[in-house]
Amino acid sequence: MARKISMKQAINEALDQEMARDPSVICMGEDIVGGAGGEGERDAWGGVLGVTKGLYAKHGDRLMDTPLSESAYIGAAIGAAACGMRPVAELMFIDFMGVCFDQIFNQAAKFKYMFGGKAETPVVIRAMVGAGFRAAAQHSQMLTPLFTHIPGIKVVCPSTPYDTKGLLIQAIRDNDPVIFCEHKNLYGFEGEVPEASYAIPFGEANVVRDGRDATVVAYGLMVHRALEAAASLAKEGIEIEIVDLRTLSPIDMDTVLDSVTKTGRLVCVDEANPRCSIAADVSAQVAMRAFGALKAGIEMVTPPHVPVPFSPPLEDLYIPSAAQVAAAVRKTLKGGRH
Amino acid sequence: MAGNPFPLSKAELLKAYRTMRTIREFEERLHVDFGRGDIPGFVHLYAGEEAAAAGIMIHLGDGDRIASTHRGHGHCIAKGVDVGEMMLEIYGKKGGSCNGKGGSMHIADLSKGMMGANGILGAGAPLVCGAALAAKYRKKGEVAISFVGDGASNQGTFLESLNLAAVWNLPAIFVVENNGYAESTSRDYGVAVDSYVDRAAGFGLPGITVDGTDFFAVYEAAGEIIRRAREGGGPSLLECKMVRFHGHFEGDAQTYRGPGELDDIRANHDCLKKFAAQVTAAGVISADELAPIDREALAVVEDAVARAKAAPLPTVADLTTDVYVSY
Amino acid sequence: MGEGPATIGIIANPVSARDIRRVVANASNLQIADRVNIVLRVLTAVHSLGVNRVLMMPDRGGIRAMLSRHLGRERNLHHQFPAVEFLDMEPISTVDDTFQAARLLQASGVAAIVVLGGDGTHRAVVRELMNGDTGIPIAGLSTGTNNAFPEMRESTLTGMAVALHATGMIAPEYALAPNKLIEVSINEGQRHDIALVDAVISHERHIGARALWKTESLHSLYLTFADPEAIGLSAIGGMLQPVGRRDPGGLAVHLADDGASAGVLLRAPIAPGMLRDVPIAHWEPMPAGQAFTVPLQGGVVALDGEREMPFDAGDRVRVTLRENAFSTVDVARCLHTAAHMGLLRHPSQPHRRHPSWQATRSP
Amino acid sequence: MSGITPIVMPKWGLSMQEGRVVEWLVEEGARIEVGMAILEVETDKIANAVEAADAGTLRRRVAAEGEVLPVKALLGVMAGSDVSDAEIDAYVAGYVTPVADEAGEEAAPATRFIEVDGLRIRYARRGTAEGTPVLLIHGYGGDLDNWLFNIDAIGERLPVIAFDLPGHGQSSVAVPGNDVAALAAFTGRLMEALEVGTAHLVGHSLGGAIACELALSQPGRVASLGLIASAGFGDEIDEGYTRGFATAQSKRDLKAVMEMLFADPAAVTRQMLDDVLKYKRLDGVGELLGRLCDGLFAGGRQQAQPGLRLAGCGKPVLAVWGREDRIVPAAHAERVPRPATVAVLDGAGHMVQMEKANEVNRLILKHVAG
Repeated sequence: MARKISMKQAINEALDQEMARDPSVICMGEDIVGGAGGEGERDAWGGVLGVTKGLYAKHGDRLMDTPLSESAYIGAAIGAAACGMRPVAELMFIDFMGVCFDQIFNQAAKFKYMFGGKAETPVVIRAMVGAGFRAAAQHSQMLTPLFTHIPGIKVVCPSTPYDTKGLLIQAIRDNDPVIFCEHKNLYGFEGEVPEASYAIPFGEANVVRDGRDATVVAYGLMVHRALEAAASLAKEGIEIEIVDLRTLSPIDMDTVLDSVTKTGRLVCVDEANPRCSIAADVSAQVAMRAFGALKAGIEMVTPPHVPVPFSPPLEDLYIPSAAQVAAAVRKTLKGGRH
Repeated sequence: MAGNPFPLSKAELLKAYRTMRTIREFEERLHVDFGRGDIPGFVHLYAGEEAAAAGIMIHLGDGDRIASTHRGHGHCIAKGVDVGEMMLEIYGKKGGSCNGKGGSMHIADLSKGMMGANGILGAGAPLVCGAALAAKYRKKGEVAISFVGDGASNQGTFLESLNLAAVWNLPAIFVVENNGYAESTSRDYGVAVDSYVDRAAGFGLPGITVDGTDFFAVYEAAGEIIRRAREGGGPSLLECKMVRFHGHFEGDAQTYRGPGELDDIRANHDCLKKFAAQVTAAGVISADELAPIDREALAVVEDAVARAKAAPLPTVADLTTDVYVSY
Repeated sequence: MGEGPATIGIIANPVSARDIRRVVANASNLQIADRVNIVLRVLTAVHSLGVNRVLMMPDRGGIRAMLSRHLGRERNLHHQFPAVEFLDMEPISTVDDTFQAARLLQASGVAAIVVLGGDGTHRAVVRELMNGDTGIPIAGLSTGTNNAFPEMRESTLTGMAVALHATGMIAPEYALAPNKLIEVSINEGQRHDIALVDAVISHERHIGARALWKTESLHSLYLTFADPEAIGLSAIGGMLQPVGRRDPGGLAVHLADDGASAGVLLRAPIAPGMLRDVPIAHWEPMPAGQAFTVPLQGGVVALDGEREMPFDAGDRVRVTLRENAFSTVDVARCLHTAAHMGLLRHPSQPHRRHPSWQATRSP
Repeated sequence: MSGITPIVMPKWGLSMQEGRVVEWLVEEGARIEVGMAILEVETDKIANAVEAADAGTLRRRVAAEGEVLPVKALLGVMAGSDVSDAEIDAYVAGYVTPVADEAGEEAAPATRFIEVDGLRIRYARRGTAEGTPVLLIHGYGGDLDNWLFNIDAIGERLPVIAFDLPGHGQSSVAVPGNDVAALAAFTGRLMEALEVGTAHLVGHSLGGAIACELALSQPGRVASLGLIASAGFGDEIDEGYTRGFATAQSKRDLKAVMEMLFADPAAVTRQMLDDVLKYKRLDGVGELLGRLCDGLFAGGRQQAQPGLRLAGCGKPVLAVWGREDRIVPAAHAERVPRPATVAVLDGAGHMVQMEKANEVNRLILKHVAG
């Protein structure tokens, strides 16, 4: 009990338990085992950051290394899903989505609707998201809004090891295609995770902190930035309520609206670029559906609308900080109609 | 005439003919109805190419999967998708194969192993790798076949899939339906090496080129390729050289064709005529035995059209079903 | 010849070596790019030795398109080639293309036809040439599955030999060699065809994917020559009783229904990558001009490896060997003659990198 | 510093590490009697009043409202009028929150596991070393944390054992049967495994019915019965709760169900919901609760009423209800066979042991003291 593991271990455990539970679960991706075809160690890598390390020993050929061929293997995962398997494909970095996007948004996302409800595509595509790794513009993006724009795809971005395990298990059991976004800066983040298997339903935001003064909506790493901001704001007597969206499609607007109705103020924090972002989407929904409850203008905290820069000081400036979140909260508290 | 020289029984030959004739009647009727403005959207007709669909699909069961192209009606019919439901779908009606949500370019019936016509050229190849992977795990000897046109064979998805199928030794088969034109662009312009067998060879896959207008040539080559895949021999490619009776899509005036080309195609390269000539010449089936099939195929299509025209349209209630809807 | 521009024809089959034997027996596939390279080497060779015009069969199989692109590039690089003209015909991607091309080349009076293909392609060219009776020789390059008829040779050398003949540098009596063929006639010429290497009678009665590779269906073989070094069904004869390409007469081999009734069980390389035990009943010489009647009630005649002529019970199938039926360029003899006569020696001309050769009549 | 009595942050339950001072309920200078609510403290699980253990005068509020402080931190000072303000200042200044003491207590894990009949059962032992132990049995869907306000208070006098029933809390997701008799038999075997001969059984809701059944079937194991909002005294039970608890998937649905447990719905905190959801999401729990619900409460009726057979069992019986119990009606208190001590407490619902922890603890301690 009260066992603490990292988010990385939580992913590994979720995959392990689901593969043990359901023989139709298979994993594929570039180097998810590592060392295929070489003369050295098999399971040499277990994924580029070692997330799947050790699973090969337990589940053997149900983990398949793929050629560097994202269109083909992501498409193959989708095709296998349409034929009764539950594949979990790892795309390494979400930035690589560009080369296999057709398979995701024209194929996986559409099958169920386009075929009149007669097809299911229970595929999970895991990908690392987020900046902070000094990995520059093509390995650091938070592309979640690209996927939330597309009906038929579910999009998940957890912030804790507990949520990660439960949401990944749900993603595997879910009959829709799921883009599972893993923030690479949270891989080492530890938290209490039950050893037993459990699923967290999609579309249920998590209120991670109660507060009366303002609502901060965030997901992924930004939840932690919001918590940091909350600690400093509390010293000023400002209590913010933090809503961790957890799943971006489906999105739990009810919890957001309940909170805004209580606090009257909203700050949306998003690591995605601001245009048409999750923050913009939530802001629009709240403005539309809870305008009467708002006591001040909505604030958004996002990176600037630029690619992720490489140089460390620039990248640090790019990622929304706790100070920016706190400043936005103070701003919304100063403004207002009441 | 003593005996049947073909590797199929008379009943199988009649079935193959019925399949091809049904496709032909279906497509020719769509050609007319589309011209009259009865059908919404785009349709791409398979007429002229029937021997490939029939010659390949006759080897398959419902557990074998196929992924089709935008020109998918023939594949659907040959794979056993209900003609009436297909017509409803093409007319955008309730009760269609996809309840009116897919249309001509997206007819699918997974219960028949038909993974969908596809509006994205070359998209079926990776899906078929997945279907073949699933078949490999199931260990029931099932295969999966990707159909692709000569144009879409230039897509990266197709080429990547040849590689993936080869390295995973999948029971996957790639059929290139080479009708000579990618939309209006000749393969001479758009394909650097106009040989799909060569492309397969580049990935270490065996490939065969057959006359796609000859049912028996397709039948035999496909039979060997499919048997090989079922027994663990891995992927292969089959190029069917064929002809397209109609334009890329309905409404295409086909001004890119040479003079007399279409007349020659219809006169000398009609796979149904060839089939009929072969089986009657061999004395296995008489013209009198084929005629009722022609009438029945026509009747089936006419009935499907009548039902499709009379069927109700989807309603607003159907707009938001069959997909999860967030907020 | 020798007066005016020397012209040759090329028929390059884009779909030879594409049949079902790729799948059943790991047969090779010669890629279009390689076929185009072979043609380019022939073009280079014939141009170097004075041929400045080449007529080519157009195709819809990729050779014309790629060759045109490559010639454009080569010209950009200032490499020298003869004028290449594609015949005025609309290719339809069947054997009819080869027939039509051979007909047009014959009419245009080319000095020789270089053929890229296997036994089947060469058969088609010769069949058409037989109709015209112009005596135009062919020079074969192996790009097929079974290549018993065309020799395995570097195409540059074949091109040189063709040019030596076409420009008249070597006279026909030295440059050309006579060849045998087998005539097949059904119902006294009602249907008629030829084979360059083998006419094989099979119990199968449909054409299907054309290639013949199932030995259990074989009934009998009629061979113009039987070379133990050859691949294909003629290898059965080659392993029983070799008969040379230039030897008089051919060989008829009759197969037994099964191993039990066979006099001999012969293991032979009947296709690339495929050795089979063939039950042999008996074999006999096939003198020229003597018709053999096929004693089978219904089947198919495969000509040079491909099922071509189905026949029913009651059809009368007769097979006859003909000698001196058509000419081929004898590449080995041409090159040896050129060496012996010093035909390729010339005075040093440092200011001209590509001497244009004047045709020189050979002794 | 004679005459100075500290008021400290209480430790409610096994996992409490800190609490937030919500509101002072007594002015400085006011006279305080034993049992009087002095201030309200909120943990991440629940809010409750800190009651006076001793009588005296509140001389100093040390903790400010809203302040978050660790367990045993100084909240206030009681003293007689003979103690000067300077002495109190010095006391406050010199007070050190006893972390060392806590560390010693935490050195042993708060809970342990034991395997019984192939099931892994979580339990906690607290309290004194000597005396007849008190065995706390929670109800349907609950776990040992249901006793968080009771376990340490009872432990002041006697050894206490609390456990998670099979299929509950962190015990194995499996049950020995879907009826009261099977659960009672299992509880008996658990006592044997824990080497507990005879115990005072204190059961809440379903746990009460289990205790009754055990007292009837294995009277030797039972010293006395403490029955809190107990099942087993009639067939009424709120099916909206029993079924709703089994089926609720979302926090929203669960909140509505959980609020039925308390007289004051505000007692249901976010953390409480999160904890219950964590349990309910474990693979198999939803189905298990459904089966248990079908077995125990088929047709929305309690299937076993062992309490009605207690007459003449010879065991001392204490029965406590919250008057606003919406799950098992407080009217069932009247059906408890006499002789018995019966109390119906105002301002409390089904979770009376949480909502009126101090009163319930006093009743239990008096009951077990005989």
